[in-house]
Amino acid sequence: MLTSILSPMVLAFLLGIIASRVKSDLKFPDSLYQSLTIYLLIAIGIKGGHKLSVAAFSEVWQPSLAAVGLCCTIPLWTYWLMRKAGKFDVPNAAALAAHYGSVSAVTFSAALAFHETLKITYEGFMPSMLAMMEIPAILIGISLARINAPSITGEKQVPLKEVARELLAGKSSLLLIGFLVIGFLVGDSGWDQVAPLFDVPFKGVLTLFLLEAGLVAGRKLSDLKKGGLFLIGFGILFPILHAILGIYLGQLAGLSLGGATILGVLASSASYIAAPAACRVALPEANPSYYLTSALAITFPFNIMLGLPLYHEIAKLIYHIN
Amino acid sequence: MLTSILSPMVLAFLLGIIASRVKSDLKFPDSLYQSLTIYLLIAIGIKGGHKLSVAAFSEVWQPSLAAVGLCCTIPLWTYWLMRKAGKFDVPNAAALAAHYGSVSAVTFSAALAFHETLKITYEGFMPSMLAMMEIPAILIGISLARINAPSITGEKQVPLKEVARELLAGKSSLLLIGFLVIGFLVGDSGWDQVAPLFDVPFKGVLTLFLLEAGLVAGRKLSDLKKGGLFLIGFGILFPILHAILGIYLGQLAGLSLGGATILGVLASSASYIAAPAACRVALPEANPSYYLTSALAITFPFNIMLGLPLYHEIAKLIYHIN
Amino acid sequence: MLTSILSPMVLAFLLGIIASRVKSDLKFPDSLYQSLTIYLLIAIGIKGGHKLSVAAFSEVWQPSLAAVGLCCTIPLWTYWLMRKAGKFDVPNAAALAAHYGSVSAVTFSAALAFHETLKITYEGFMPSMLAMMEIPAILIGISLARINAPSITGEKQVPLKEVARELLAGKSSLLLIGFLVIGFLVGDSGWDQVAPLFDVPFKGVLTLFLLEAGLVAGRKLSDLKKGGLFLIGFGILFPILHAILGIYLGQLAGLSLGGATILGVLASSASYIAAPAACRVALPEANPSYYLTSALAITFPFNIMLGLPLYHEIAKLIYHIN
Amino acid sequence: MNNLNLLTIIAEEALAPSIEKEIVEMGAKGYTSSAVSGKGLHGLRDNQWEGENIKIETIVSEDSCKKILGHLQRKYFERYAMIAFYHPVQVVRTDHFL
Amino acid sequence: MNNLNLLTIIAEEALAPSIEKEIVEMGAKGYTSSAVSGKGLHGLRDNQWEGENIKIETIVSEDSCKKILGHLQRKYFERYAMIAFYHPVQVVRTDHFL
Amino acid sequence: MNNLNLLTIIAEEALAPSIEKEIVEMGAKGYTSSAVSGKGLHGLRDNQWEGENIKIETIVSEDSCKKILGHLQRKYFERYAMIAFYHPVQVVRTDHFL
Ligand SMILES: Nc1ncnc2c1ncn2[C@@H]1O[C@H](COP(=O)(O)O)[C@@H](O)[C@H]1O
Ligand SMILES: Nc1ncnc2c1ncn2[C@@H]1O[C@H](COP(=O)(O)O)[C@@H](O)[C@H]1O
Ligand SMILES: Nc1ncnc2c1ncn2[C@@H]1O[C@H](COP(=O)(O)O)[C@@H](O)[C@H]1O
Ligand code: NA
Ligand code: NA
Ligand code: NA
Repeated sequence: MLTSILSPMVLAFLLGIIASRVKSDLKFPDSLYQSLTIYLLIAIGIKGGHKLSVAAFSEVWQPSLAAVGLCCTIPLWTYWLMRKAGKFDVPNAAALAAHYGSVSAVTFSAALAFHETLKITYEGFMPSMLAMMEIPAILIGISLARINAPSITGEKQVPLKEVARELLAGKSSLLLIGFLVIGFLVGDSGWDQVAPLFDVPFKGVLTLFLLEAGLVAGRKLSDLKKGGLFLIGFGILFPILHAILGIYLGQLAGLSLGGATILGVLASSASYIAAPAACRVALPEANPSYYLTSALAITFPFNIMLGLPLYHEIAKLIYHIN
Repeated sequence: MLTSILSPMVLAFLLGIIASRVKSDLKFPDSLYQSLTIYLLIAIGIKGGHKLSVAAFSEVWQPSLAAVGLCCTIPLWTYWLMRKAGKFDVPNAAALAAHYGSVSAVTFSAALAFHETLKITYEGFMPSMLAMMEIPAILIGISLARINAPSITGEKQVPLKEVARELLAGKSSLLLIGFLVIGFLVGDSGWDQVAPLFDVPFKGVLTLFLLEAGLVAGRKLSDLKKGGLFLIGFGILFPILHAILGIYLGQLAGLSLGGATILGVLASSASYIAAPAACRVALPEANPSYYLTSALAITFPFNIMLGLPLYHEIAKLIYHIN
Repeated sequence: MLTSILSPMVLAFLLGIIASRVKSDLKFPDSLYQSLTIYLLIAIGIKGGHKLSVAAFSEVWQPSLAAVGLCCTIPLWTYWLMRKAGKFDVPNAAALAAHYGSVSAVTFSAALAFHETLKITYEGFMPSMLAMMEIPAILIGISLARINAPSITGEKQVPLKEVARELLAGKSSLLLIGFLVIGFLVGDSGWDQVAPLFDVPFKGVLTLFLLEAGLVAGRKLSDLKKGGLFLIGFGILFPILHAILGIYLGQLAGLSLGGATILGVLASSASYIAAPAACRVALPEANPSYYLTSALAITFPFNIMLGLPLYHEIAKLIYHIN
Repeated sequence: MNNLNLLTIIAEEALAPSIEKEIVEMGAKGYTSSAVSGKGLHGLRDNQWEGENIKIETIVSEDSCKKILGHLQRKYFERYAMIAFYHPVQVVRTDHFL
Repeated sequence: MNNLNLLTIIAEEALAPSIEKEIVEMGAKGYTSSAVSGKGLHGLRDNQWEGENIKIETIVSEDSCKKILGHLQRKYFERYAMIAFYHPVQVVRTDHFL
Repeated sequence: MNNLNLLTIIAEEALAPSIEKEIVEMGAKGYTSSAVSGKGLHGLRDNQWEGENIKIETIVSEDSCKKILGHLQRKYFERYAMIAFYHPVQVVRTDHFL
């Protein structure tokens, strides 16, 4: 527990929140943020691909099914709940569904770091789960909006095929999938060439990125009231629910304790790179101070600070380990 | 001596000066400069905090007193001298006092590198001295201007409380202090996670930063005449004086030869990140081509090229070592 | 062969091409591109200088002659061929001569990586060849345009002396030559201080840079038709010719198999950092979609993917090794 | 005769590619773009997480100006963070823009 | 009736937060900011060491324009590196700016 | 009396140093520059490989404006990717610019 709170990443995130609360002039240049994002996606992808190359297909296909199953169903009930219980309008409910169905590469990285710190092993191919789970939910979320509010039409509406193309060609999935393949192909000698940049300093770069994430999350805190208690409750309870589901499915799919926990983290995490970008274009009617606030200022902090250790305990229960 | 002149950092700084003298189109993008600054401050802070966590309070409090004493008194006589001998007006004298009372994180880093190259040990908690010494002098300098030229009033004047808040929340002290705390808290396991990014390549990054510093210093050289001989003399003699004072106090405070030398370097160094930023806002009447030229184009080059070895020799005298 | 195609660098380049063909929104911030360029030039320079410091003058002077000879003659026959066979006008022929006479630091780096992967030794001072070969050809190319089209005159014309100064003071030669000298001076202790940044992660950074190169090359592909078949043929055959020449001269100059191959790569490579920048200013009449397309979208990809292994085989023939 | 306007469009950065394509189709001979941040009815847009803005400036004839504005209103205005404004300018080579 | 001006303020970048806050208080419905470098009576401002400038553009009514300019003059002009200028512009949705 | 124009020059970024030097020599009291990308008769200029553009804005008297434009036309226009345009602006301290 403490080990995860007192990790440099979490503390850097907290410092970022503090900085923005005390109105610090600390600001990451846009291009640094973009560069760090590119780095993280490449690093996750190439390492995952390298690990995947040494994994047997038999180990991978079941977890993959579980992952796809999760990211295709989560948006459905999320949308339903948002409409019914949350009283959100169609675009906002759909945007939230897209965000929570998709995944957060940074939360994922924090989960890997968490497990490595606790010396808990996990399947090396988990990054491919991350890659698989990113896009489907976003497409489902946007489709839900199209089906339930077909009002806007004609040239105004971005065709779904176009949205799909943009998502697949989008920065995050392109780098993630592209470098999964590269990591898969280059073998050990290739991996050794890039590891000094993409593996060794990874946790340090993640710390830097979380500082920036904290800066933005801190500013979003003031939007919390707009979202209201419901959003806060949702942003904490739903991730827990999804995590339990993910861990359980992970066990069914034959993942190790670590792997299942990480699948749970993926299920519980909400996207804030791919999904917001897609929603701004395809669902402009949705209000960022709902989906971004809940994803970045509620779910993300909860997951990396309390979620990780909590899900780990839950996993131990499910795996009957104490 | 030669080892310090022929260090990659110093040579990169010289190359930067040459580049700007030959009107090279070499320019660091703003965001690279900002990213390097963020990196250096975090790296200094987190390593210092980590070292501090293994130091006993008994070793730290006396040097801390010395450090605070230095940065609170230096601006006083600097201001006095600038007014009397330098014939500077109030704002410019105050700005110079703020700059020379405060400290330079880069000169500090160069001093650490210098000592490590010579295999001279120093107290690991010195970065906390750097953090303590940054802000007080700037506040004192600005207050001096307020007291001695209360002319500007009303909404025009930024309230001193606000200035203090902005300085504490300011990028450099926030990162320095924040990561001192983080480094203090994370322990060895946390440190090992970030060391590959924030410790291992540190000297290389410093080399890069000094190249950029040289580019700017080279351009400021042409402003030297504006400053005149007095400024040049002041920019060299005062740092030496402050260094001797710092080393001497360091010895009294029980620091090792290396630690005392570094305290001397801190005393002699002039700020060119926090102080100029603060003065531009709170002392706009002060002319940058005085304070920035002397800090960046006179004192800084002198310190990293000749100052370090000189102060080291002085320290050996004071410590009766030959 | 496969080892070179399946290297992370080449695959990243291919991914970049794919990304731009599928209209991905992946874009490197300008400042990241500039920062990577600065990094590569410094890294190549300082390492080369360090190696040079341990080399005997007797080994270096003959290869140097060969290098200078190559980069001074290549532009002559390139210009001639472009005018006669290519039917290009004076400015475009001159620009192509400048680009193919000069060298590509990135192709050079890929060649080093290629040899290290195959565990083939090469002379450590090769980067000094790179530095020597960059500028002369550009000056010759521009002079050819001046001589053969003296039309534009008066203040409109940038004086050749000015062009030369700008090239020497230009980012790439200044960093390359400057850090060659620095690397030469700092000795082992200095080198050890910067190696963790400028040597260890080098191949990873190169991978990143090639991803960006692929993004641009992919966009240029659509300009290929403008260039036409002639340009494609030229962009592949001429480099091969130059490579053979370079390898042969390298052998005469007493270089090892690896060194000669790298000299061949230098001869065959076309500049796309220094030369385009110079031509935009000094030869604005030349059309970038000729010189940049052939250098970046034809010759560069050919060299790093097929050229390197091909030149290696050719070298083995010339050196009677099988 | 032919008056030229400098038409400025400030919009959600993600729209840049399509807007740039469309204004050229509608007669603009060129455009100049730069990344900006800002604040408006859609709130603060000053970081990459929430998205920033693109500023697209194009010198066009009055007709093209009207045409482009009409198109922008139909396609984007009511849905996206976006504004547009224009004013007449004197240029050096009028034909360059027509 | 209501003419709109595009008011442009170029100032020491450190002043951005306060200026942006104040112009909104004085009636601006929004603004657009970008980092610029420049040269003027206070000398060259083109690097982060000596500080660069922020360019703040806001479309405002003539009254707000006057009000903001008056405020800037009182609070900043004589002390800081700063200029301001304005000219009338045609906008698409006037109400967006009032 | 003295009308002031805002003269905007958009050109190949490599020309920035010389243009900035020259406009000051021709009477401009200052200028503001920013990096931009764009498209025009010379094609797309939106990446560092092919080069991008600089946008130089200067507030000058009508005479200086004419003088600068004449110079730019003679020295650069026919050879470089470049445009220039201007329009009158109201400023706060006229003398600041003369
Ligand atoms: N009154 C204004 N003056 C200048 N820029 C504005 C103004 N209102 C909006 N903007 C810009 O247009 C973008 C979108 O505006 P809005 O749709 O009102 O949020 C904002 O982020 C600003 O960059
Ligand atoms: N005549 C001018 N034209 C355009 N921008 C100017 C002009 N004068 C000053 N500036 C800008 O305003 C900033 C501050 O001006 P100053 O207070 O004169 O130093 C400068 O750094 C420039 O960015
Ligand atoms: N009609 C236009 N409107 C706005 N900017 C333009 C226009 N035409 C050209 N430009 C800008 O001026 C640069 C050079 O123009 P050109 O010489 O036509 O290629 C382009 O890259 C654009 O940034
Ligand atoms: Na999820
Ligand atoms: Na000091
Ligand atoms: Na060549």
